[in-house]
This record gives sequence, structure tokens and C-alpha cells, in this order.
Amino acid sequence: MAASYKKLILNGIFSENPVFRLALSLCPAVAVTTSVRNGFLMGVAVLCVMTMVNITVSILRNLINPKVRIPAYILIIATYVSITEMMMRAYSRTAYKQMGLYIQLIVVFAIIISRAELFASRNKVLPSAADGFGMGLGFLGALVLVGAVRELIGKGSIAGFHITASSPLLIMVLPTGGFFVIGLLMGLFNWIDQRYYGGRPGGGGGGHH
Amino acid sequence: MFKDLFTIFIASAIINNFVFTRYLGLCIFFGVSKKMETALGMSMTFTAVMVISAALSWLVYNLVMLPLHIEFLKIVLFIGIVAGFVQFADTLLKKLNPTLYYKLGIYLVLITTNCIILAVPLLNTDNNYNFLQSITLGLGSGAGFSLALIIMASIRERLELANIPKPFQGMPIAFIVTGLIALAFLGFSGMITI
Amino acid sequence: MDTEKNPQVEARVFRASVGPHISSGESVPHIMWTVSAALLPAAGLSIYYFGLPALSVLVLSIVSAIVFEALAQKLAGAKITISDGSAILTGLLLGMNLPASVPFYLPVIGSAVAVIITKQLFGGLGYNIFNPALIGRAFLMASFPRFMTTWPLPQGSLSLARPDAVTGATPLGILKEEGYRKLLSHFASRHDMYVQLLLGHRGGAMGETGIVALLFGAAYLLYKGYITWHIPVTFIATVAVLTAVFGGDPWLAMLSGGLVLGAFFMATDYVTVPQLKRAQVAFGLGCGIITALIRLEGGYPEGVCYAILLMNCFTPLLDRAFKAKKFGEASAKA
Amino acid sequence: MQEAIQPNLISIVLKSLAFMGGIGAVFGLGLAYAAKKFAVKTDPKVQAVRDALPGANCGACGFAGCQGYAEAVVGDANLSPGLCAPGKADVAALVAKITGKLAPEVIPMVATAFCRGDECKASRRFKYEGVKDCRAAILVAGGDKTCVYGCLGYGTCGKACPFGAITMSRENLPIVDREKCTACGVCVAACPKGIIHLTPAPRKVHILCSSHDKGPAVKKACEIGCIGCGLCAKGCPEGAISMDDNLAVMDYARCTHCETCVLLCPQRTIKDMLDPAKEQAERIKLPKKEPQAKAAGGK
Amino acid sequence: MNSKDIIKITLNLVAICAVAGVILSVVWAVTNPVRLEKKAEELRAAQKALVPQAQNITEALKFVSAGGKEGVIYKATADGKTVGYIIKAYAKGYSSFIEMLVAVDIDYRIIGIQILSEQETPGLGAEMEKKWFKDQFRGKTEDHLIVMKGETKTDIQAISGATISSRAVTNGVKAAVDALRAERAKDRAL
Amino acid sequence: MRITSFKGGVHPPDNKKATASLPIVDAALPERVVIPMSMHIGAPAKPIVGVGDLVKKGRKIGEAQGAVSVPVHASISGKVMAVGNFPSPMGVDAQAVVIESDGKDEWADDISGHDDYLSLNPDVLRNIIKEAGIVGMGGATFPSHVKLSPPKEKKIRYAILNGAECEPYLTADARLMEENPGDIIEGLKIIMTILRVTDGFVGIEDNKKAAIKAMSAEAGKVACELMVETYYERDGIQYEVPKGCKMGVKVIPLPVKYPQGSEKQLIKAVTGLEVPPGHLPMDVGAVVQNVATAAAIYQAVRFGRPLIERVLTVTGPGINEPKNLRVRIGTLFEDVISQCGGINKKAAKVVMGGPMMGIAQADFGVPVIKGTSGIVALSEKEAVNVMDFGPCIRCGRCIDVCPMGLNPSVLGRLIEKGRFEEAKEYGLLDCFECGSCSFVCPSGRPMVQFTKWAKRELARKKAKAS
Ligand SMILES: Cc1cc2nc3c(=O)[nH]c(=O)nc-3n(C[C@H](O)[C@H](O)[C@H](O)COP(=O)(O)O)c2cc1C
Ligand SMILES: Cc1cc2nc3c(=O)[nH]c(=O)nc-3n(C[C@H](O)[C@H](O)[C@H](O)COP(=O)(O)O)c2cc1C
Ligand SMILES: Cc1cc2nc3c(=O)[nH]c(=O)nc-3n(C[C@H](O)[C@H](O)[C@H](O)COP(=O)(O)O)c2cc1C
Ligand SMILES: Cc1cc2nc3c(=O)[nH]c(=O)nc-3n(C[C@H](O)[C@H](O)[C@H](O)CO)c2cc1C
Ligand code: SF4
Ligand code: SF4
Ligand code: SF4
Ligand code: SF4
Ligand code: FES
Repeated sequence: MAASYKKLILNGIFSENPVFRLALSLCPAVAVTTSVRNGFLMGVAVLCVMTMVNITVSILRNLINPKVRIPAYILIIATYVSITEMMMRAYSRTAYKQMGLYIQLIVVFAIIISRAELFASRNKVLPSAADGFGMGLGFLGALVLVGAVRELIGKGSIAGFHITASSPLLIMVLPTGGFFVIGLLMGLFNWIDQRYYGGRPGGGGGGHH
Repeated sequence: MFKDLFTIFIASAIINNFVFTRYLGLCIFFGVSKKMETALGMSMTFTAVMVISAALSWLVYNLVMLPLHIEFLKIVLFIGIVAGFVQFADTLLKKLNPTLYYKLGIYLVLITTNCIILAVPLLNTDNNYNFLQSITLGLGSGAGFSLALIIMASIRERLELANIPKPFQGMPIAFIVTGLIALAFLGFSGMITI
Repeated sequence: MDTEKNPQVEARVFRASVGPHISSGESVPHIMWTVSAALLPAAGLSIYYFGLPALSVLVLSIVSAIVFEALAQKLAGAKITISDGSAILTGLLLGMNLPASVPFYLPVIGSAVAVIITKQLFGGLGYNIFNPALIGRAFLMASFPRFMTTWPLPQGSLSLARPDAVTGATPLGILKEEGYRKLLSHFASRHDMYVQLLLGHRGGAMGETGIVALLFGAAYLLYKGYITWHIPVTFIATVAVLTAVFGGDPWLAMLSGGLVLGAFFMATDYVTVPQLKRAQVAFGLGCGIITALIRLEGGYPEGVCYAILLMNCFTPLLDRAFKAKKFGEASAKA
Repeated sequence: MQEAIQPNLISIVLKSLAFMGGIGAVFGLGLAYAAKKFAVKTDPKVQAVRDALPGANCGACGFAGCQGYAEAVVGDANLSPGLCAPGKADVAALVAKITGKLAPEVIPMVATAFCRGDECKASRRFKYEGVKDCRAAILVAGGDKTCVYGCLGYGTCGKACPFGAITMSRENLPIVDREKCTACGVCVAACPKGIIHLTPAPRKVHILCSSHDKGPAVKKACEIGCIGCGLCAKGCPEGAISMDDNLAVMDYARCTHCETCVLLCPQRTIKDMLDPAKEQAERIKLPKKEPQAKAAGGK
Repeated sequence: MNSKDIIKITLNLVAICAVAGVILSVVWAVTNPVRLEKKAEELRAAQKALVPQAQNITEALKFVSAGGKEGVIYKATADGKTVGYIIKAYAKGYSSFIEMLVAVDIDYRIIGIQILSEQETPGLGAEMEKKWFKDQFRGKTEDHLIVMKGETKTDIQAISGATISSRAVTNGVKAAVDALRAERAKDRAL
Repeated sequence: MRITSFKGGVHPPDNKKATASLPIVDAALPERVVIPMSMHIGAPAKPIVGVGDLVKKGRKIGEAQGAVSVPVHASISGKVMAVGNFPSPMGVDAQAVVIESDGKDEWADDISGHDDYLSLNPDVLRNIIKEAGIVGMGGATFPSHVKLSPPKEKKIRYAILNGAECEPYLTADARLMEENPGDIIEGLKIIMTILRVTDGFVGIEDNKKAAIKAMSAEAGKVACELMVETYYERDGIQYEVPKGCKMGVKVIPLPVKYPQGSEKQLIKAVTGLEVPPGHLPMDVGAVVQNVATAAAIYQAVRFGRPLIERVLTVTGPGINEPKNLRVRIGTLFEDVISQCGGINKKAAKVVMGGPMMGIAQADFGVPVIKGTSGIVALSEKEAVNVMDFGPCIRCGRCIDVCPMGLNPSVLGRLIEKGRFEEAKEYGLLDCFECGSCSFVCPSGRPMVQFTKWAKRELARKKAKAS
């Protein structure tokens, strides 16, 4: 049993990584990952929302009429996001200023609704929580990774610790750089996958909506 | 007045294009830009939903929520309007025009998970836009998203004839292309500030 | 069959293919080398003006373009095709798009972005969507704006200008920041200004300055048929007309910035522009409009680079929109 | 603005409640009404079949992609549920279950290339120049191999295989990865020389030549081609091999992997692909009605 | 489906909505005062940092700043005397509106400036938040609110590569001072 | 009068010097001939002789199968040695009859002609042409009687002879026009009689001055009268041309440009009319025949001789003694080449036909067929190597030169990725494989191979579907 929870969580982190594999919830992955810190904060917010949504949906799964399933799930997500937003706005104002908009946009992240629909609505509470947690962790990891690369190349620092004196490639902290970094990382992962695990070409997700 | 609306339109459609300069709506952008046909279908559907939801959101927000001082429910409301409307349209279309539904139905569902659909009403309220301005922003954003989709679809169709290294086929190269387009769109930076 | 009769004939193994069995003898390397050669006068002039730093920037960008091309192809397991000359041309054009004063690592990074990301990731020659050299430049612009907007003064002795003329800014920069009058005050007369601009004695990227030399090379390419008038002429004319319409000086608009270099050498890159002549006219028009828009309204003094890149985005669309006219189609309708 | 007013908790909660309740009522009524008024029947079976199919869209079933087959197999009561070759028996059983049809007996097949005339063993009669694709290469004098039946070696089959099961050897012969091959038959259709055949997967003794040329002509063109001597046919204790216009042909239903023919063939055309480790396990008998199944699988 | 189903579905959704509404309103009721408090605190801290000697800072009036946004003039008093003004103003920058506080003494000499929010390019325009840039304004009078591209002590030195942003801030400061001057001309009590 | 030619086209070096001034010589009687049953477009003929049969020259040995087909005749007298599959210059083995010469070269007994050939009924003429096995000798080998039987509703106004010979190296048609203008013009008159038209044209590229002169002189003599009732339509008006009306033949010098000899391009140059995509020349009222075809028609009608020999040019740097030869159909290439001094070291690629559209030959054990206009041995240097063709650099040269106004660049890129259906939307089927695009392509892309390949795949798919 424990092993399968582990599998669920690892699934979210690697084989179905929301950003690199499923290509979902890309906006924040590009826009807010200018540093490890931002990526981390955004990731944590998503992690919390996802886990809570999955738990809630799983609990309510037999109470919600299938005809209004989607609106109900969206409502649940929106509620959690609103709560997160209001909390951040009150207690973490600097972070909020930097990514307030994207926090609000968590509502529409396809990854959340799709997990609610595909997993939580069909599974018990604990597995749902594990799935949400795993997916959220995968998302968090992806954002931190992208943030780290961009911060390193763009600002010459990692998590705020300066490594080089001047900022090397400014473009990396512009969102344009986010596209390059994610594209190149995806390519790299595909290459590793194809080279060492015989993965299928043209991976990197897409079309999983 | 007209000039103001024109500026909002041009800014949101081109200069501050949501996809290339604000980095919103990316999932759907990458998802449906593989073929020109789907890109066109999504463009039309999206623009229509965008305008309608901008109008509905403005009405409910300004006529109901503001007087009641319950603005904090706006996220719930905005996304609720989109989701409700989309599901409604979905049901309706399936019955009334199955061919159109077959063409556009898949996009309808995707729209609820597009950042832009939520960002636009949020921006409208942030900027205290009036009704016309709100609709114009919706229209401009829809047009801008359509433009982005169509450009991307045409490029990706050309890329299908290219010899892209295997690991980069599909999503990775799409990201790189978008990065390059965004780099080109930097040329517009500093042109209009909103 | 009785094939032993002519053993001399039978023993040979011949080549065979589908026709045509002869060709015009035109080849990709030949084209690329010729275009590179056409750029040499302008490159020479900029070396004359800006001295050894200019030479080193050019050499660095060319060499690194070649090295990165070979490296990328090696990594991808593809055939190494540096001898086709396209990487050299990309490197040369990238170098000519930079100020002579940039530190050594800029041309290297620019070449890497141009050749690896913009070209080889898309499958190499012929498949890229964006002009590699210009992406290299835009990338550097976004990464090192300070270096990329600091223009050294020409040092050559051809100068006819007064000693204090054009202090490190491009004419378009001065125009944008300080206005036409101020710009004019740097020269003896309006006429003098045009002559100076033609001769290239002014701040700017290396390839922007020697307009005469560029025109000379462009004329040769036009004569050889390697480029056609469609894009350059519409591009330049559109900029001139729009500038005039909005009250600017069309001659200044044509002679300043990277317009000549861009229009003749970069907006003509076969790979990244539409194929049909009618579509090329539309492309040139688009480039002209965007250039004028950025120069007049935008955040930068110069817009040629971004204009071409933005129109590159539209190339596949233009290719779709304008289709070749089939033989007999007109009479089919009639 | 909102900051200015600090209404008390009760009133806020009540207002929210009223507002949200209203919204819920409006949407709920609207959606429920629409769902009722505009209800359309969809056949859940189609979706179920679609989900069961592997989604390769290879067309082996003969329909426009997996969706096409899903619709057809649900709609047409007579259509066999076993047409999806990549899905093999599992999918066939699943589809049969969903559609309430009888699960067909599916004998696993695998693609086998009937030519061993590689670069070293078979000659070419001219220097072909052009597109490296077999179907393009036959445009030049029917292909450059001296043996007109032989594999051209330009790898069209490999490019066509949707499952990446075929790679070209260094000597330019196709190698089928028997694990990856799903017997979809795409390569069979792609090869202009008809080199590739679907053969029963458990059967591993193959006569790997396609040439109907007479012995001397074969010898001139290829070291390893079937010269039509008929030794194998005479020697096979099961009578599994027959001669067809100078070419030995295997009847897989009879072959018992005894390997007599392998030893008899003077040209070493016959090859035993049996994995020695699995040898014992493989020597189970196939039902003799197999040729029909082969025809179905091979389309 | 019959009308009973319709009712059932509706009630289902209404119930969820209602629960959501209640939860959200409670959370809002709890967090909103905290948010307002913190926001006011931030503003106070910024103002206090600009005019440390002020004992009392009160909102005096509002005016229209760049982009039609709302600017505010605060009056800073100590011992009942006006020691200066703090103006919240906006300026149109390179890619965003820059929100800033400008503190001036009663002779319109700049005491200091503070950038509240800005969305300029990181590494370029965003350098305006650096101390060296803001400190340049200290003690300047309107005459010296001019952006120079090179080294300068008397005027404002531009952030290299971001002349537009530098000029935006400088012009914004100037406009803020102008606004104050105009308002004071209208309203002697200010 | 010079009418504007078509748009596009290329100017390959014409390389005709070696043979342009060499008179046509009769090739030696071959010891054996291999006569394929399929030397034409359409259903192959069916052999009607068996091994051991004795045949005389002109004797029918293969019967036409169906409407679009022609019979095949013995080109020498002798004994049938074999009937079976033999290599053919078209690439794949084809059914053929092998005849070993008896050295006597006797005509069959039933050979008889018509002196009053212009007064014969058109249907009779058509039948003679069919029975003589005459097919287009310009390379397309389409049965001539079919071309000369347009459906009633298609009113033919122009009979055009194709003497363009725009392929480099080839001079067979030019020599024929110089040496036998009479046969050609008489053939044209027969064609005009069959089609009931009064306007005949001969289009000749401007670099063949001697041919133009000879043909013009002969055309000037055409003052004969129509022997049969004729009518035609022009601008919507029906004209009756009563018996006795004058025919006129004009020789039109054409701009020197490849592929000037292609039917549609020739019609455009001669009449100014463009045949719409997917249509036939008769849709604009024109019928085009090669000059050698016209001469063959004359021979058949006047003397009753079936098509058993043709003129071809054997040339190129790889041939020791280039020649214009009159060769019996079925003569093996090796026999022809050895009469031209054999092949030398320079030869790297041997092509049947011209270097633009010709078919490369792997060996010389293949026979001359009715469409063989030349054997050209190209040198290593001039024979382009497309083995390592590069990617399309989108230079657009091919678009500029494509005489059909297609976009070969896109076609090539689509086909390269196996997207044949899309290629069809880009006009794949309108490509007539002239090779102008490949000729100019700096990347050496084998566009003709691409289009042939795609057309074949599409046909295969269609055949499978139906
Ligand atoms: C699409 C969108 C874009 C926004 N962009 C900005 C921005 O660039 N800068 C900014 O300060 N606020 C921006 N906001 C507003 C913030 O989300 C938030 O409402 C604002 O920071 C007010 O926070 P406060 O009320 O806690 O002060 C944006 C809002 C939306 C919906
Ligand atoms: C990616 C990018 C971001 C930029 N951001 C800013 C900015 O934030 N502020 C600004 O004033 N100029 C910005 N610029 C504009 C250029 O640096 C412009 O050339 C500069 O403002 C001119 O200033 P200078 O005269 O100091 O070189 C940006 C340019 C690029 C390419
Ligand atoms: C590219 C191309 C070039 C051709 N060149 C000639 C030519 O030079 N001379 C010629 O007689 N036919 C040429 N043809 C064949 C003609 O299109 C046409 O089929 C022929 O003239 C009809 O006469 P026939 O049926 O008597 O051969 C060419 C065809 C093509 C496609
Ligand atoms: C007329 C002409 C113009 C060219 N211009 C450029 C250019 O602006 N930038 C560049 O990187 N390469 C240029 N090239 C080289 C080549 O086309 C380029 O490397 C391709 O884009 C790489 O696929 C040019 C080539 C030609 C023939
Ligand atoms: S090898 Fe052939 S049969 Fe097997 S999967 Fe590939 S294409 Fe299909
Ligand atoms: S088996 Fe057929 S398709 Fe495959 S390489 Fe051989 S000839 Fe080509
Ligand atoms: S596409 Fe066809 S018709 Fe056009 S030039 Fe090429 S071969 Fe000739
Ligand atoms: S001529 Fe060749 S390289 Fe040029 S566009 Fe045509 S196919 Fe491409
Ligand atoms: S995260 Fe923005 S559209 Fe998916």
C-alpha cells in the first residue's frame, strides 16, 4: 500500500510531470520562474491547492451530481484559490506583489481540474491526496528547477546567493528566457529518455487536455 | 473615447499580446496550435466566449457585487461565469448544430482552463474599465490570442516538414519557437504602456 | 541475352537516376560564398573605420559560428556541412550587426544562439523560421543592452565631419532622444549629413555604417540574380514614405540605421522569407511598416532587426496566402 | 473603495450566501434545464471501445484511425472485434466484451523480411542516385539490386513502421524487433518489393528469399538466395515446404522447428530464428487451421 | 430527466455554492483587516523612512496623476508645523506605470523618493529601486531634475541601458512637485 | 510573327553541335531484335506469333488490346526465337518477341499503300494509322489514332507539329526536318485531313535554322485543296469548309527555351492559348504531333509501311562517334552503340532520350523502342549527382522556372515527408516532369523523382481503394 502511494507521488514528479511531460499549467512556469524563490512560492501555492482540491473532491465525489460535476469542481478550486490569495495578500505581501495575478490564475490550471476529474472523483481520499500531492510536488519541482536555471544564468545566483559578480544573461530573467529554458530542458529530458530509456520520440506531452 | 478603445484593442491584440508579451494562455496555445484547422476553430470559439464572458462578468461585478461589497468573490464569479456559459453552450451546440459541435466542441471545454479567460475580467476590474472598454479588452485579447495561434500553427505546420532533432520534436521546439517569437515581440516593448 | 558480344560495354557499372541528368551548376555553397563576398567591401570599410576591434569581432563571430555549427551537427549525428558557407555568412552578418566595441564573449554567445538554437534545433539549413543572425542580435540586445547600445566612434581618417560630430550615439538615437534639429547641428548642412551617412562616418553597428559599400555589394547580388528587388525596394520605400507622411526626413530614414543592410542582406535570406514574389512584396511592406512604427513610436531608436524578425513569424502564413499561379488557370476561369 | 468599509461578519456572510446561492441556483437551473431540453444520445460503447484501443491510429484495422474503428465496430454487428492488430488478443477480447461479440481467436503475428541479400551478399547493377527510399528507388529501372525480387535496403519499411520496430542493419537489410512489432502490417504495405510478410510469431524457421529467378540467375545476383533446388522440400519430414516457381515456400502450420531444412539448404537461405534459451517452450504445436488466421491478420 | 431531477441538480449546486460563499466570506472577514492594516503599515513605514522627523502624516487631498491614476498628497507635520509633503504619484515608465512616493520640504526641495511598485525590466529599469539611483534625488530642486546619460553630480544620472525608465522617474518626481505646487496655489491651507 | 512564349523554363546548353550537321545514316541490319509488346501508353499488345514462326518485315506480331493500344510489327525478317519477359529501357522487364534475322530483310507480302491518300475517308486513315502501330514519337508514345479521334463536341482548329526538339544533344527531329521535309508536311496534310482543319503549324526552335528553312520551303508548297468536306468553329461561329478549300501550313520559329517542346507550352507559343490544368490540348482546339510521327504517318498511309524503324541521335561525350541513325525498332542499345564507335571511358551515365527527361540505363541489353529519340552518354562531370542532395533552401528558383506555374519546392518538401495527398493539393498532378526545377535547384533536389514517386503512391492508393 505504501509502495503505491510512493508510486502515485513519483508518478507526478517524473513520468507525468505536469510541466515537462503533460505540458500543463505553463503560464506560471514561464512567467514567475525568474528565481528559485518565486518558483518555490508558486509551487507551494499550487501544491496546497491541489492537495486540498483532490481531498475535497474525493470526499464529495458521491454527493455531486454528474451533470454539474465540472462547475462544482471549478467552484471548489476557485474557493481554495481565493482562500490562498486572500491569505497571501494579508500575510505575505511581497510575494503577493510579485505573483498575485498568477496566484489568482491557479483557478484555471488545467492540471488541477484534470486531476480532480480523472483521479480524485474516482478514488478514495488518501490516494487522491497522494495524487494531488505528487502532482503538486512535480509542479513545484519543475518550477524550482526552471527557476534555478534561470536565476543562475540570468542573475548569476542560486536562491539569492550570488555566484558571479555581474548578471550574465539578462534575457533569462525575462519571460522570453523562460521559454528557452523550458524548451531546452524538455529537449534534454527527452534526449535522456530516448537515449537511456528508449522513450517514444516527440514526447514532452501536449494534447493531454 | 474611440481612440481610447482603439488603443486598448491594439495594445491587447498586438503590442502587449497576451501570449508573446504577457505569457498567459500558454497551455491552450501549445495544445491547439499544431494544426491550422484547430487553431482557427479555437480562435473563433475563444474570441466569442471571451467577449461574452467579459460582458457578463462586467455586468454582474458592477451591478451586483460592487453594491454588495463582496468583491472578494470575484474569482469564483468570473470562473463560474465562464464555466457555466461554456457548459451551457456545449449542451446547446451538441443538440442544435452537431457539425459545429464536432468542430468546436473540444475547444469549448478547453477554454475553461485558459488563463486569459480569467485574466481579462480581472484586468477589467483592476483598471476600473467601463463596459465598452471591458468588451474591447475581451475582443482585443481574443484577437491577439487568435493571432498568436494562427502564427504558431502556420509555423508548426512548416516545422512538420523540417528535420528537427528527435528529442526536440513536439513540445520542446514549440517552446523555443515561442521564445523566439517573444524575442521578436520585444521590438514592440515600450510602445504602449497599459 | 547475348551480352558477351561487347564485353567492354557490359563490364561497366553506370550511374542511374531519374532525370534531369544535367544541372545548371548552381550550388548552395556558391550562393553563400558570393553573398559573403558581396559583404566584404562593407566589412572592410568598417574595419577601416573602427580598427582592429572590428576585425576581431567579425573573426570571432564567424569562427564561432562555424565551430558551433560543426558541434551541433556532430551532437545530432548529422553530416557536418560547414563548407556550405551558410554558417560563415550567418557569423559575418551577426558580426556586422554588432557595435565594434563589444567584449569578446558577445559575438560568441550570439553565434551560439544563432547557429544552435535558431538554426540547428530546427534541422539546420533551410528549416529555420527566424533569421539566425538577427535572433543572435536580438538575444544579445536583450541580454547585454548596455554593450549593445554603446556605439564607438569611427576612427578612420576618411572623415569629413567636424571632430566633435556624433558622439557615440547613432544618428537615429540622437533623432529619438534629442530631435532632428539637434542631429542636423552635428553636420555642416543637410547635404553634408546625407554624404556623411552614405560614407558611413557615424556611430552604429559595423554593418550599418558603410552604406556605399553595402549598396555596391547589393548591386552585385541583384545583377547576379541572387537577390531580387521585391523585398529590399518595398521595404525601403515603405519606410521612406511612412517617415515622410509622419513628417520625418525620408532620406535620413533611408540612410540611417540598419535599413540598407537589413533590406538587402537580411530580409532577403531565402530561408526565412516568403518564396513567392507577390508574398515578398507583402513581406517588404510589413517590414517597412513595423520599422517605421518602432522608429516613431517604440522604445528603441531602430526597428529593422525586430521588423524582420516579426515578419519572419508571418512567413509561413504569407506562404500559405500567396500560392503560385498555375499554367492555364487563368484560361480555365475564363 | 472596499478598504473604506468594514461591514460586520454576519452581514458579509449573509450577502455572500445570498449571492452564491443565487449564482448556484441560476447556473444549476440553467444547466439542468439545458441538459434536459437539449439532451442527445451518445453511445457510451463507442467511447469505451475507443478507450480500449491502443490509439496508434495505424490503420491496420482498415478504418480511419482508432475512432473510426470504434464507431464501426459498435455500429456494425458483423464486424469482427479482432481487427486491431497492434492490440493483439487482449484488446480484441476487451472490444468483444464491450460490443457483446465473440472474441476471435487471434494468433500473434510478427513481421519477417524475406530477403538475406545484404550489401556483401547481393550485387547491385548500377549506382543508384536519388532519394533514399525504396519506393522512390524503384522508379529508376525498377531498383538497383541485380536481383529484381530483392530488398533494396533503403529502409522504407522502417520509416513506415509506426512502432519503430524496424531498423536497418549496417548491411542495409531490415531487422524487425520482434518485441516491438505489433503485426500492424504497415511495413508489408510499404515495401515495394513485397519483401515483408506477417508470419506466426511462434514460428521461427523461415525461408528468407523472395526470388522466383532460376538458379543460375540467382547465383549471379546473390550468394544467399533460394536457387529452387528443392532439397528442403524433399527433406522436410512434415512436408511443410513446397516449391512455387523456383522458390521454396513454408507452410507454417506444419513446421515443427525440426531444422532439417535449415541444414539441407545449400544456399543457407533458410534461417532458424529460434532463441536457444526459449527453444523448448517454443516447440508447442500450432493449430493447423492457421492459414486462415494468417489471411485475416495480414489483411 | 424530469423536473424533479432539475431541482435536485440545482439544489446540489446551490449547496456547494453556499458552502463556498460562507467559507470565503469568513476567510475574507478575517484576512481583510490584516491586509488593510499591513498595507497602511507599509505606506506609513515608507513615509516615515522618507521624512523621519515627521510626527504625524495625514492625507491631505487627492489629484490625478499619470495615466489617470489617483495620486495622493500627504502632509507631514511635526510639533504642529508642516515639515514637508509626501506625494504618492505615478509615472509612465518603459513597460509599466511606476508607483512612487516623493517627499519634499516646504520649499519644494526633494527630501527623498521611494518606489512602491514597478514592472520594468529586471536588471534595467528595475535598477531604479537601487539606493544609488534614489539617493540622487535627495536635496535636488526642480531645476536639477534632468536626466544625463553620463556621469553627473548636479543632475540625475541615468541608469545605463534604461534611460527611458530613469527619465520616467525623474519626470514623475517633477510632475509630483508641480502638482503639489498647483494644489498649494489653490488651497492656501495646504 | 513571334508569339510570346510561356512563363518559366530554363536554358540548358544545347550541345547539339556534334550531330546537328551529320546526315541520318541507316544503321546496319541487326542480327536479332527484341520487340517489346508495350512501346506505347495503354494496354500492351498481345503476341500473335510463337517460337519458331517465320516472319517478314512489317508483319504484325502483336495485336492491339482495346481502344488505347496499337499493334506491334516485326522490324526485320527472320525467325521468332523467344516470346517472354525481357529487359526494356523503361526499367522493368516487359513481354517481348525476339526475332533472329534471316539477313534477307524482306517486306511482308500484304504491304500496300494509297496514292490518293488525301481523298480517303478520315476513318479509313485513322485505321491505317492504328494498324501501322503509330504512336507519338516525341517521347510520350501515346497512340496517334486516339489523338486524331477527338470526340465530336471538341472542335479542332489547329494541327500543330512539334519540331521543337528542345532537349539538349538531340538532333534526330532536326535532321529529319532538314532531310525529309516532304514526308513531314505530307504527314501533316493527312493529319489535317483527318481532323478537318485548314490551319497547320510547325513549331521549330529558333536555333535550328536549316530545319526552319527546309520546312518553310516545303510548307510554302502546300497549295493543295481539301479533298473532303470540312467544318470548324471559331469564336462561336461554325464555318463550313467545302471541298476544294485551301489548306495552309505555317512554320513558326519558337524561342529557344526548354521545355518549349512540351505540348501545352508549344500550344501557348503557337496559338497563345493556355490549356487549363487537368485539360487536354483538344479542349482548346489543338492537336499536337511530333514531326517524326507525321513522317511515319505519311509512310504508313502512302506506302503501307508500319512503324518499324525510327531516327535517333546517339551522342554525348561518352560516345566515340556520335551519329544520327535510322534504326530498326528492337535493335539492342549495344548494337546501336557499337555502330557509333562504342562507348568510351568518359561515359558515366547513359540515358535513353535527352538529358533532361531521358531514362537512365543500367545496361545496354535493352532494345530501341518507338519512343527512343536518342541515346546520350553523359560524362562524369556533367551528369549531376543527386545522391547527397541537400535541404531546400527556399530560394524560389524552381518556382520561377516551372513552366506549369507550380511550387516544386513545396511539392518536394511535402513528398519528402510522405505527404502525398497534400502535394496533390499543391498541383502535383499538373507536373509533367520536365525537370526544369531540378535543373536550377542549387541544392540539387530530385524533384522529378519526388513527383513521380508521389504520383505512383497516389495511384497505388487509389487502385487499392477501388
Ligand atoms: C492581468 C493582471 C495584471 C496585473 N498586473 C499588475 C502589475 O503589472 N502591477 C501591479 O502592481 N499589479 C498588477 N495587477 C493587480 C494585482 O493583481 C493586485 O490587484 C494589485 O497588486 C493590488 O494589490 P493590493 O490591493 O494588495 O495593493 C494585475 C492584475 C491583473 C488581473
Ligand atoms: C529586453 C529589453 C528590456 C528593456 N527594458 C528597459 C527598461 O526597463 N527601461 C528602459 O528605460 N529601457 C529598457 N529597454 C530599452 C533599451 O535598453 C533602450 O535602448 C534604452 O532605454 C536606451 O537607453 P540608453 O540610451 O541608456 O542606452 C529595454 C530593452 C530591451 C531589449
Ligand atoms: C518537358 C517536355 C518536353 C518535350 N519536348 C518535346 C520536343 O522537344 N519535341 C517533341 O516532339 N515532343 C516533345 N515533348 C512531347 C510533347 O509534349 C508531345 O507529347 C508531343 O509533341 C506530341 O507529339 P507525338 O504524340 O507525336 O509525340 C515534350 C514533352 C515534355 C513533357
Ligand atoms: C541572400 C541571402 C541572404 C542571407 N541573409 C542571412 C541573414 O540575414 N542571416 C543569416 O543568419 N543568414 C543569412 N543567409 C544565410 C543562410 O540563408 C542562413 O544561414 C539560413 O537562414 C540558415 O538556414 C543569407 C543567405 C542568402 C543567400
Ligand atoms: S514491423 Fe511492420 S508489422 Fe511490425 S509494427 Fe512495424 S510496421 Fe507493423
Ligand atoms: S524490405 Fe522492402 S521496404 Fe524494407 S528496405 Fe527492403 S525493399 Fe525497402
Ligand atoms: S514541378 Fe514539374 S512541371 Fe514544374 S518544373 Fe518541376 S518537373 Fe517541371
Ligand atoms: S530551387 Fe531547390 S532550393 Fe530553391 S526553392 Fe526550389 S527546391 Fe528549394
Ligand atoms: S497555465 Fe495559463 S493557460 Fe495553462
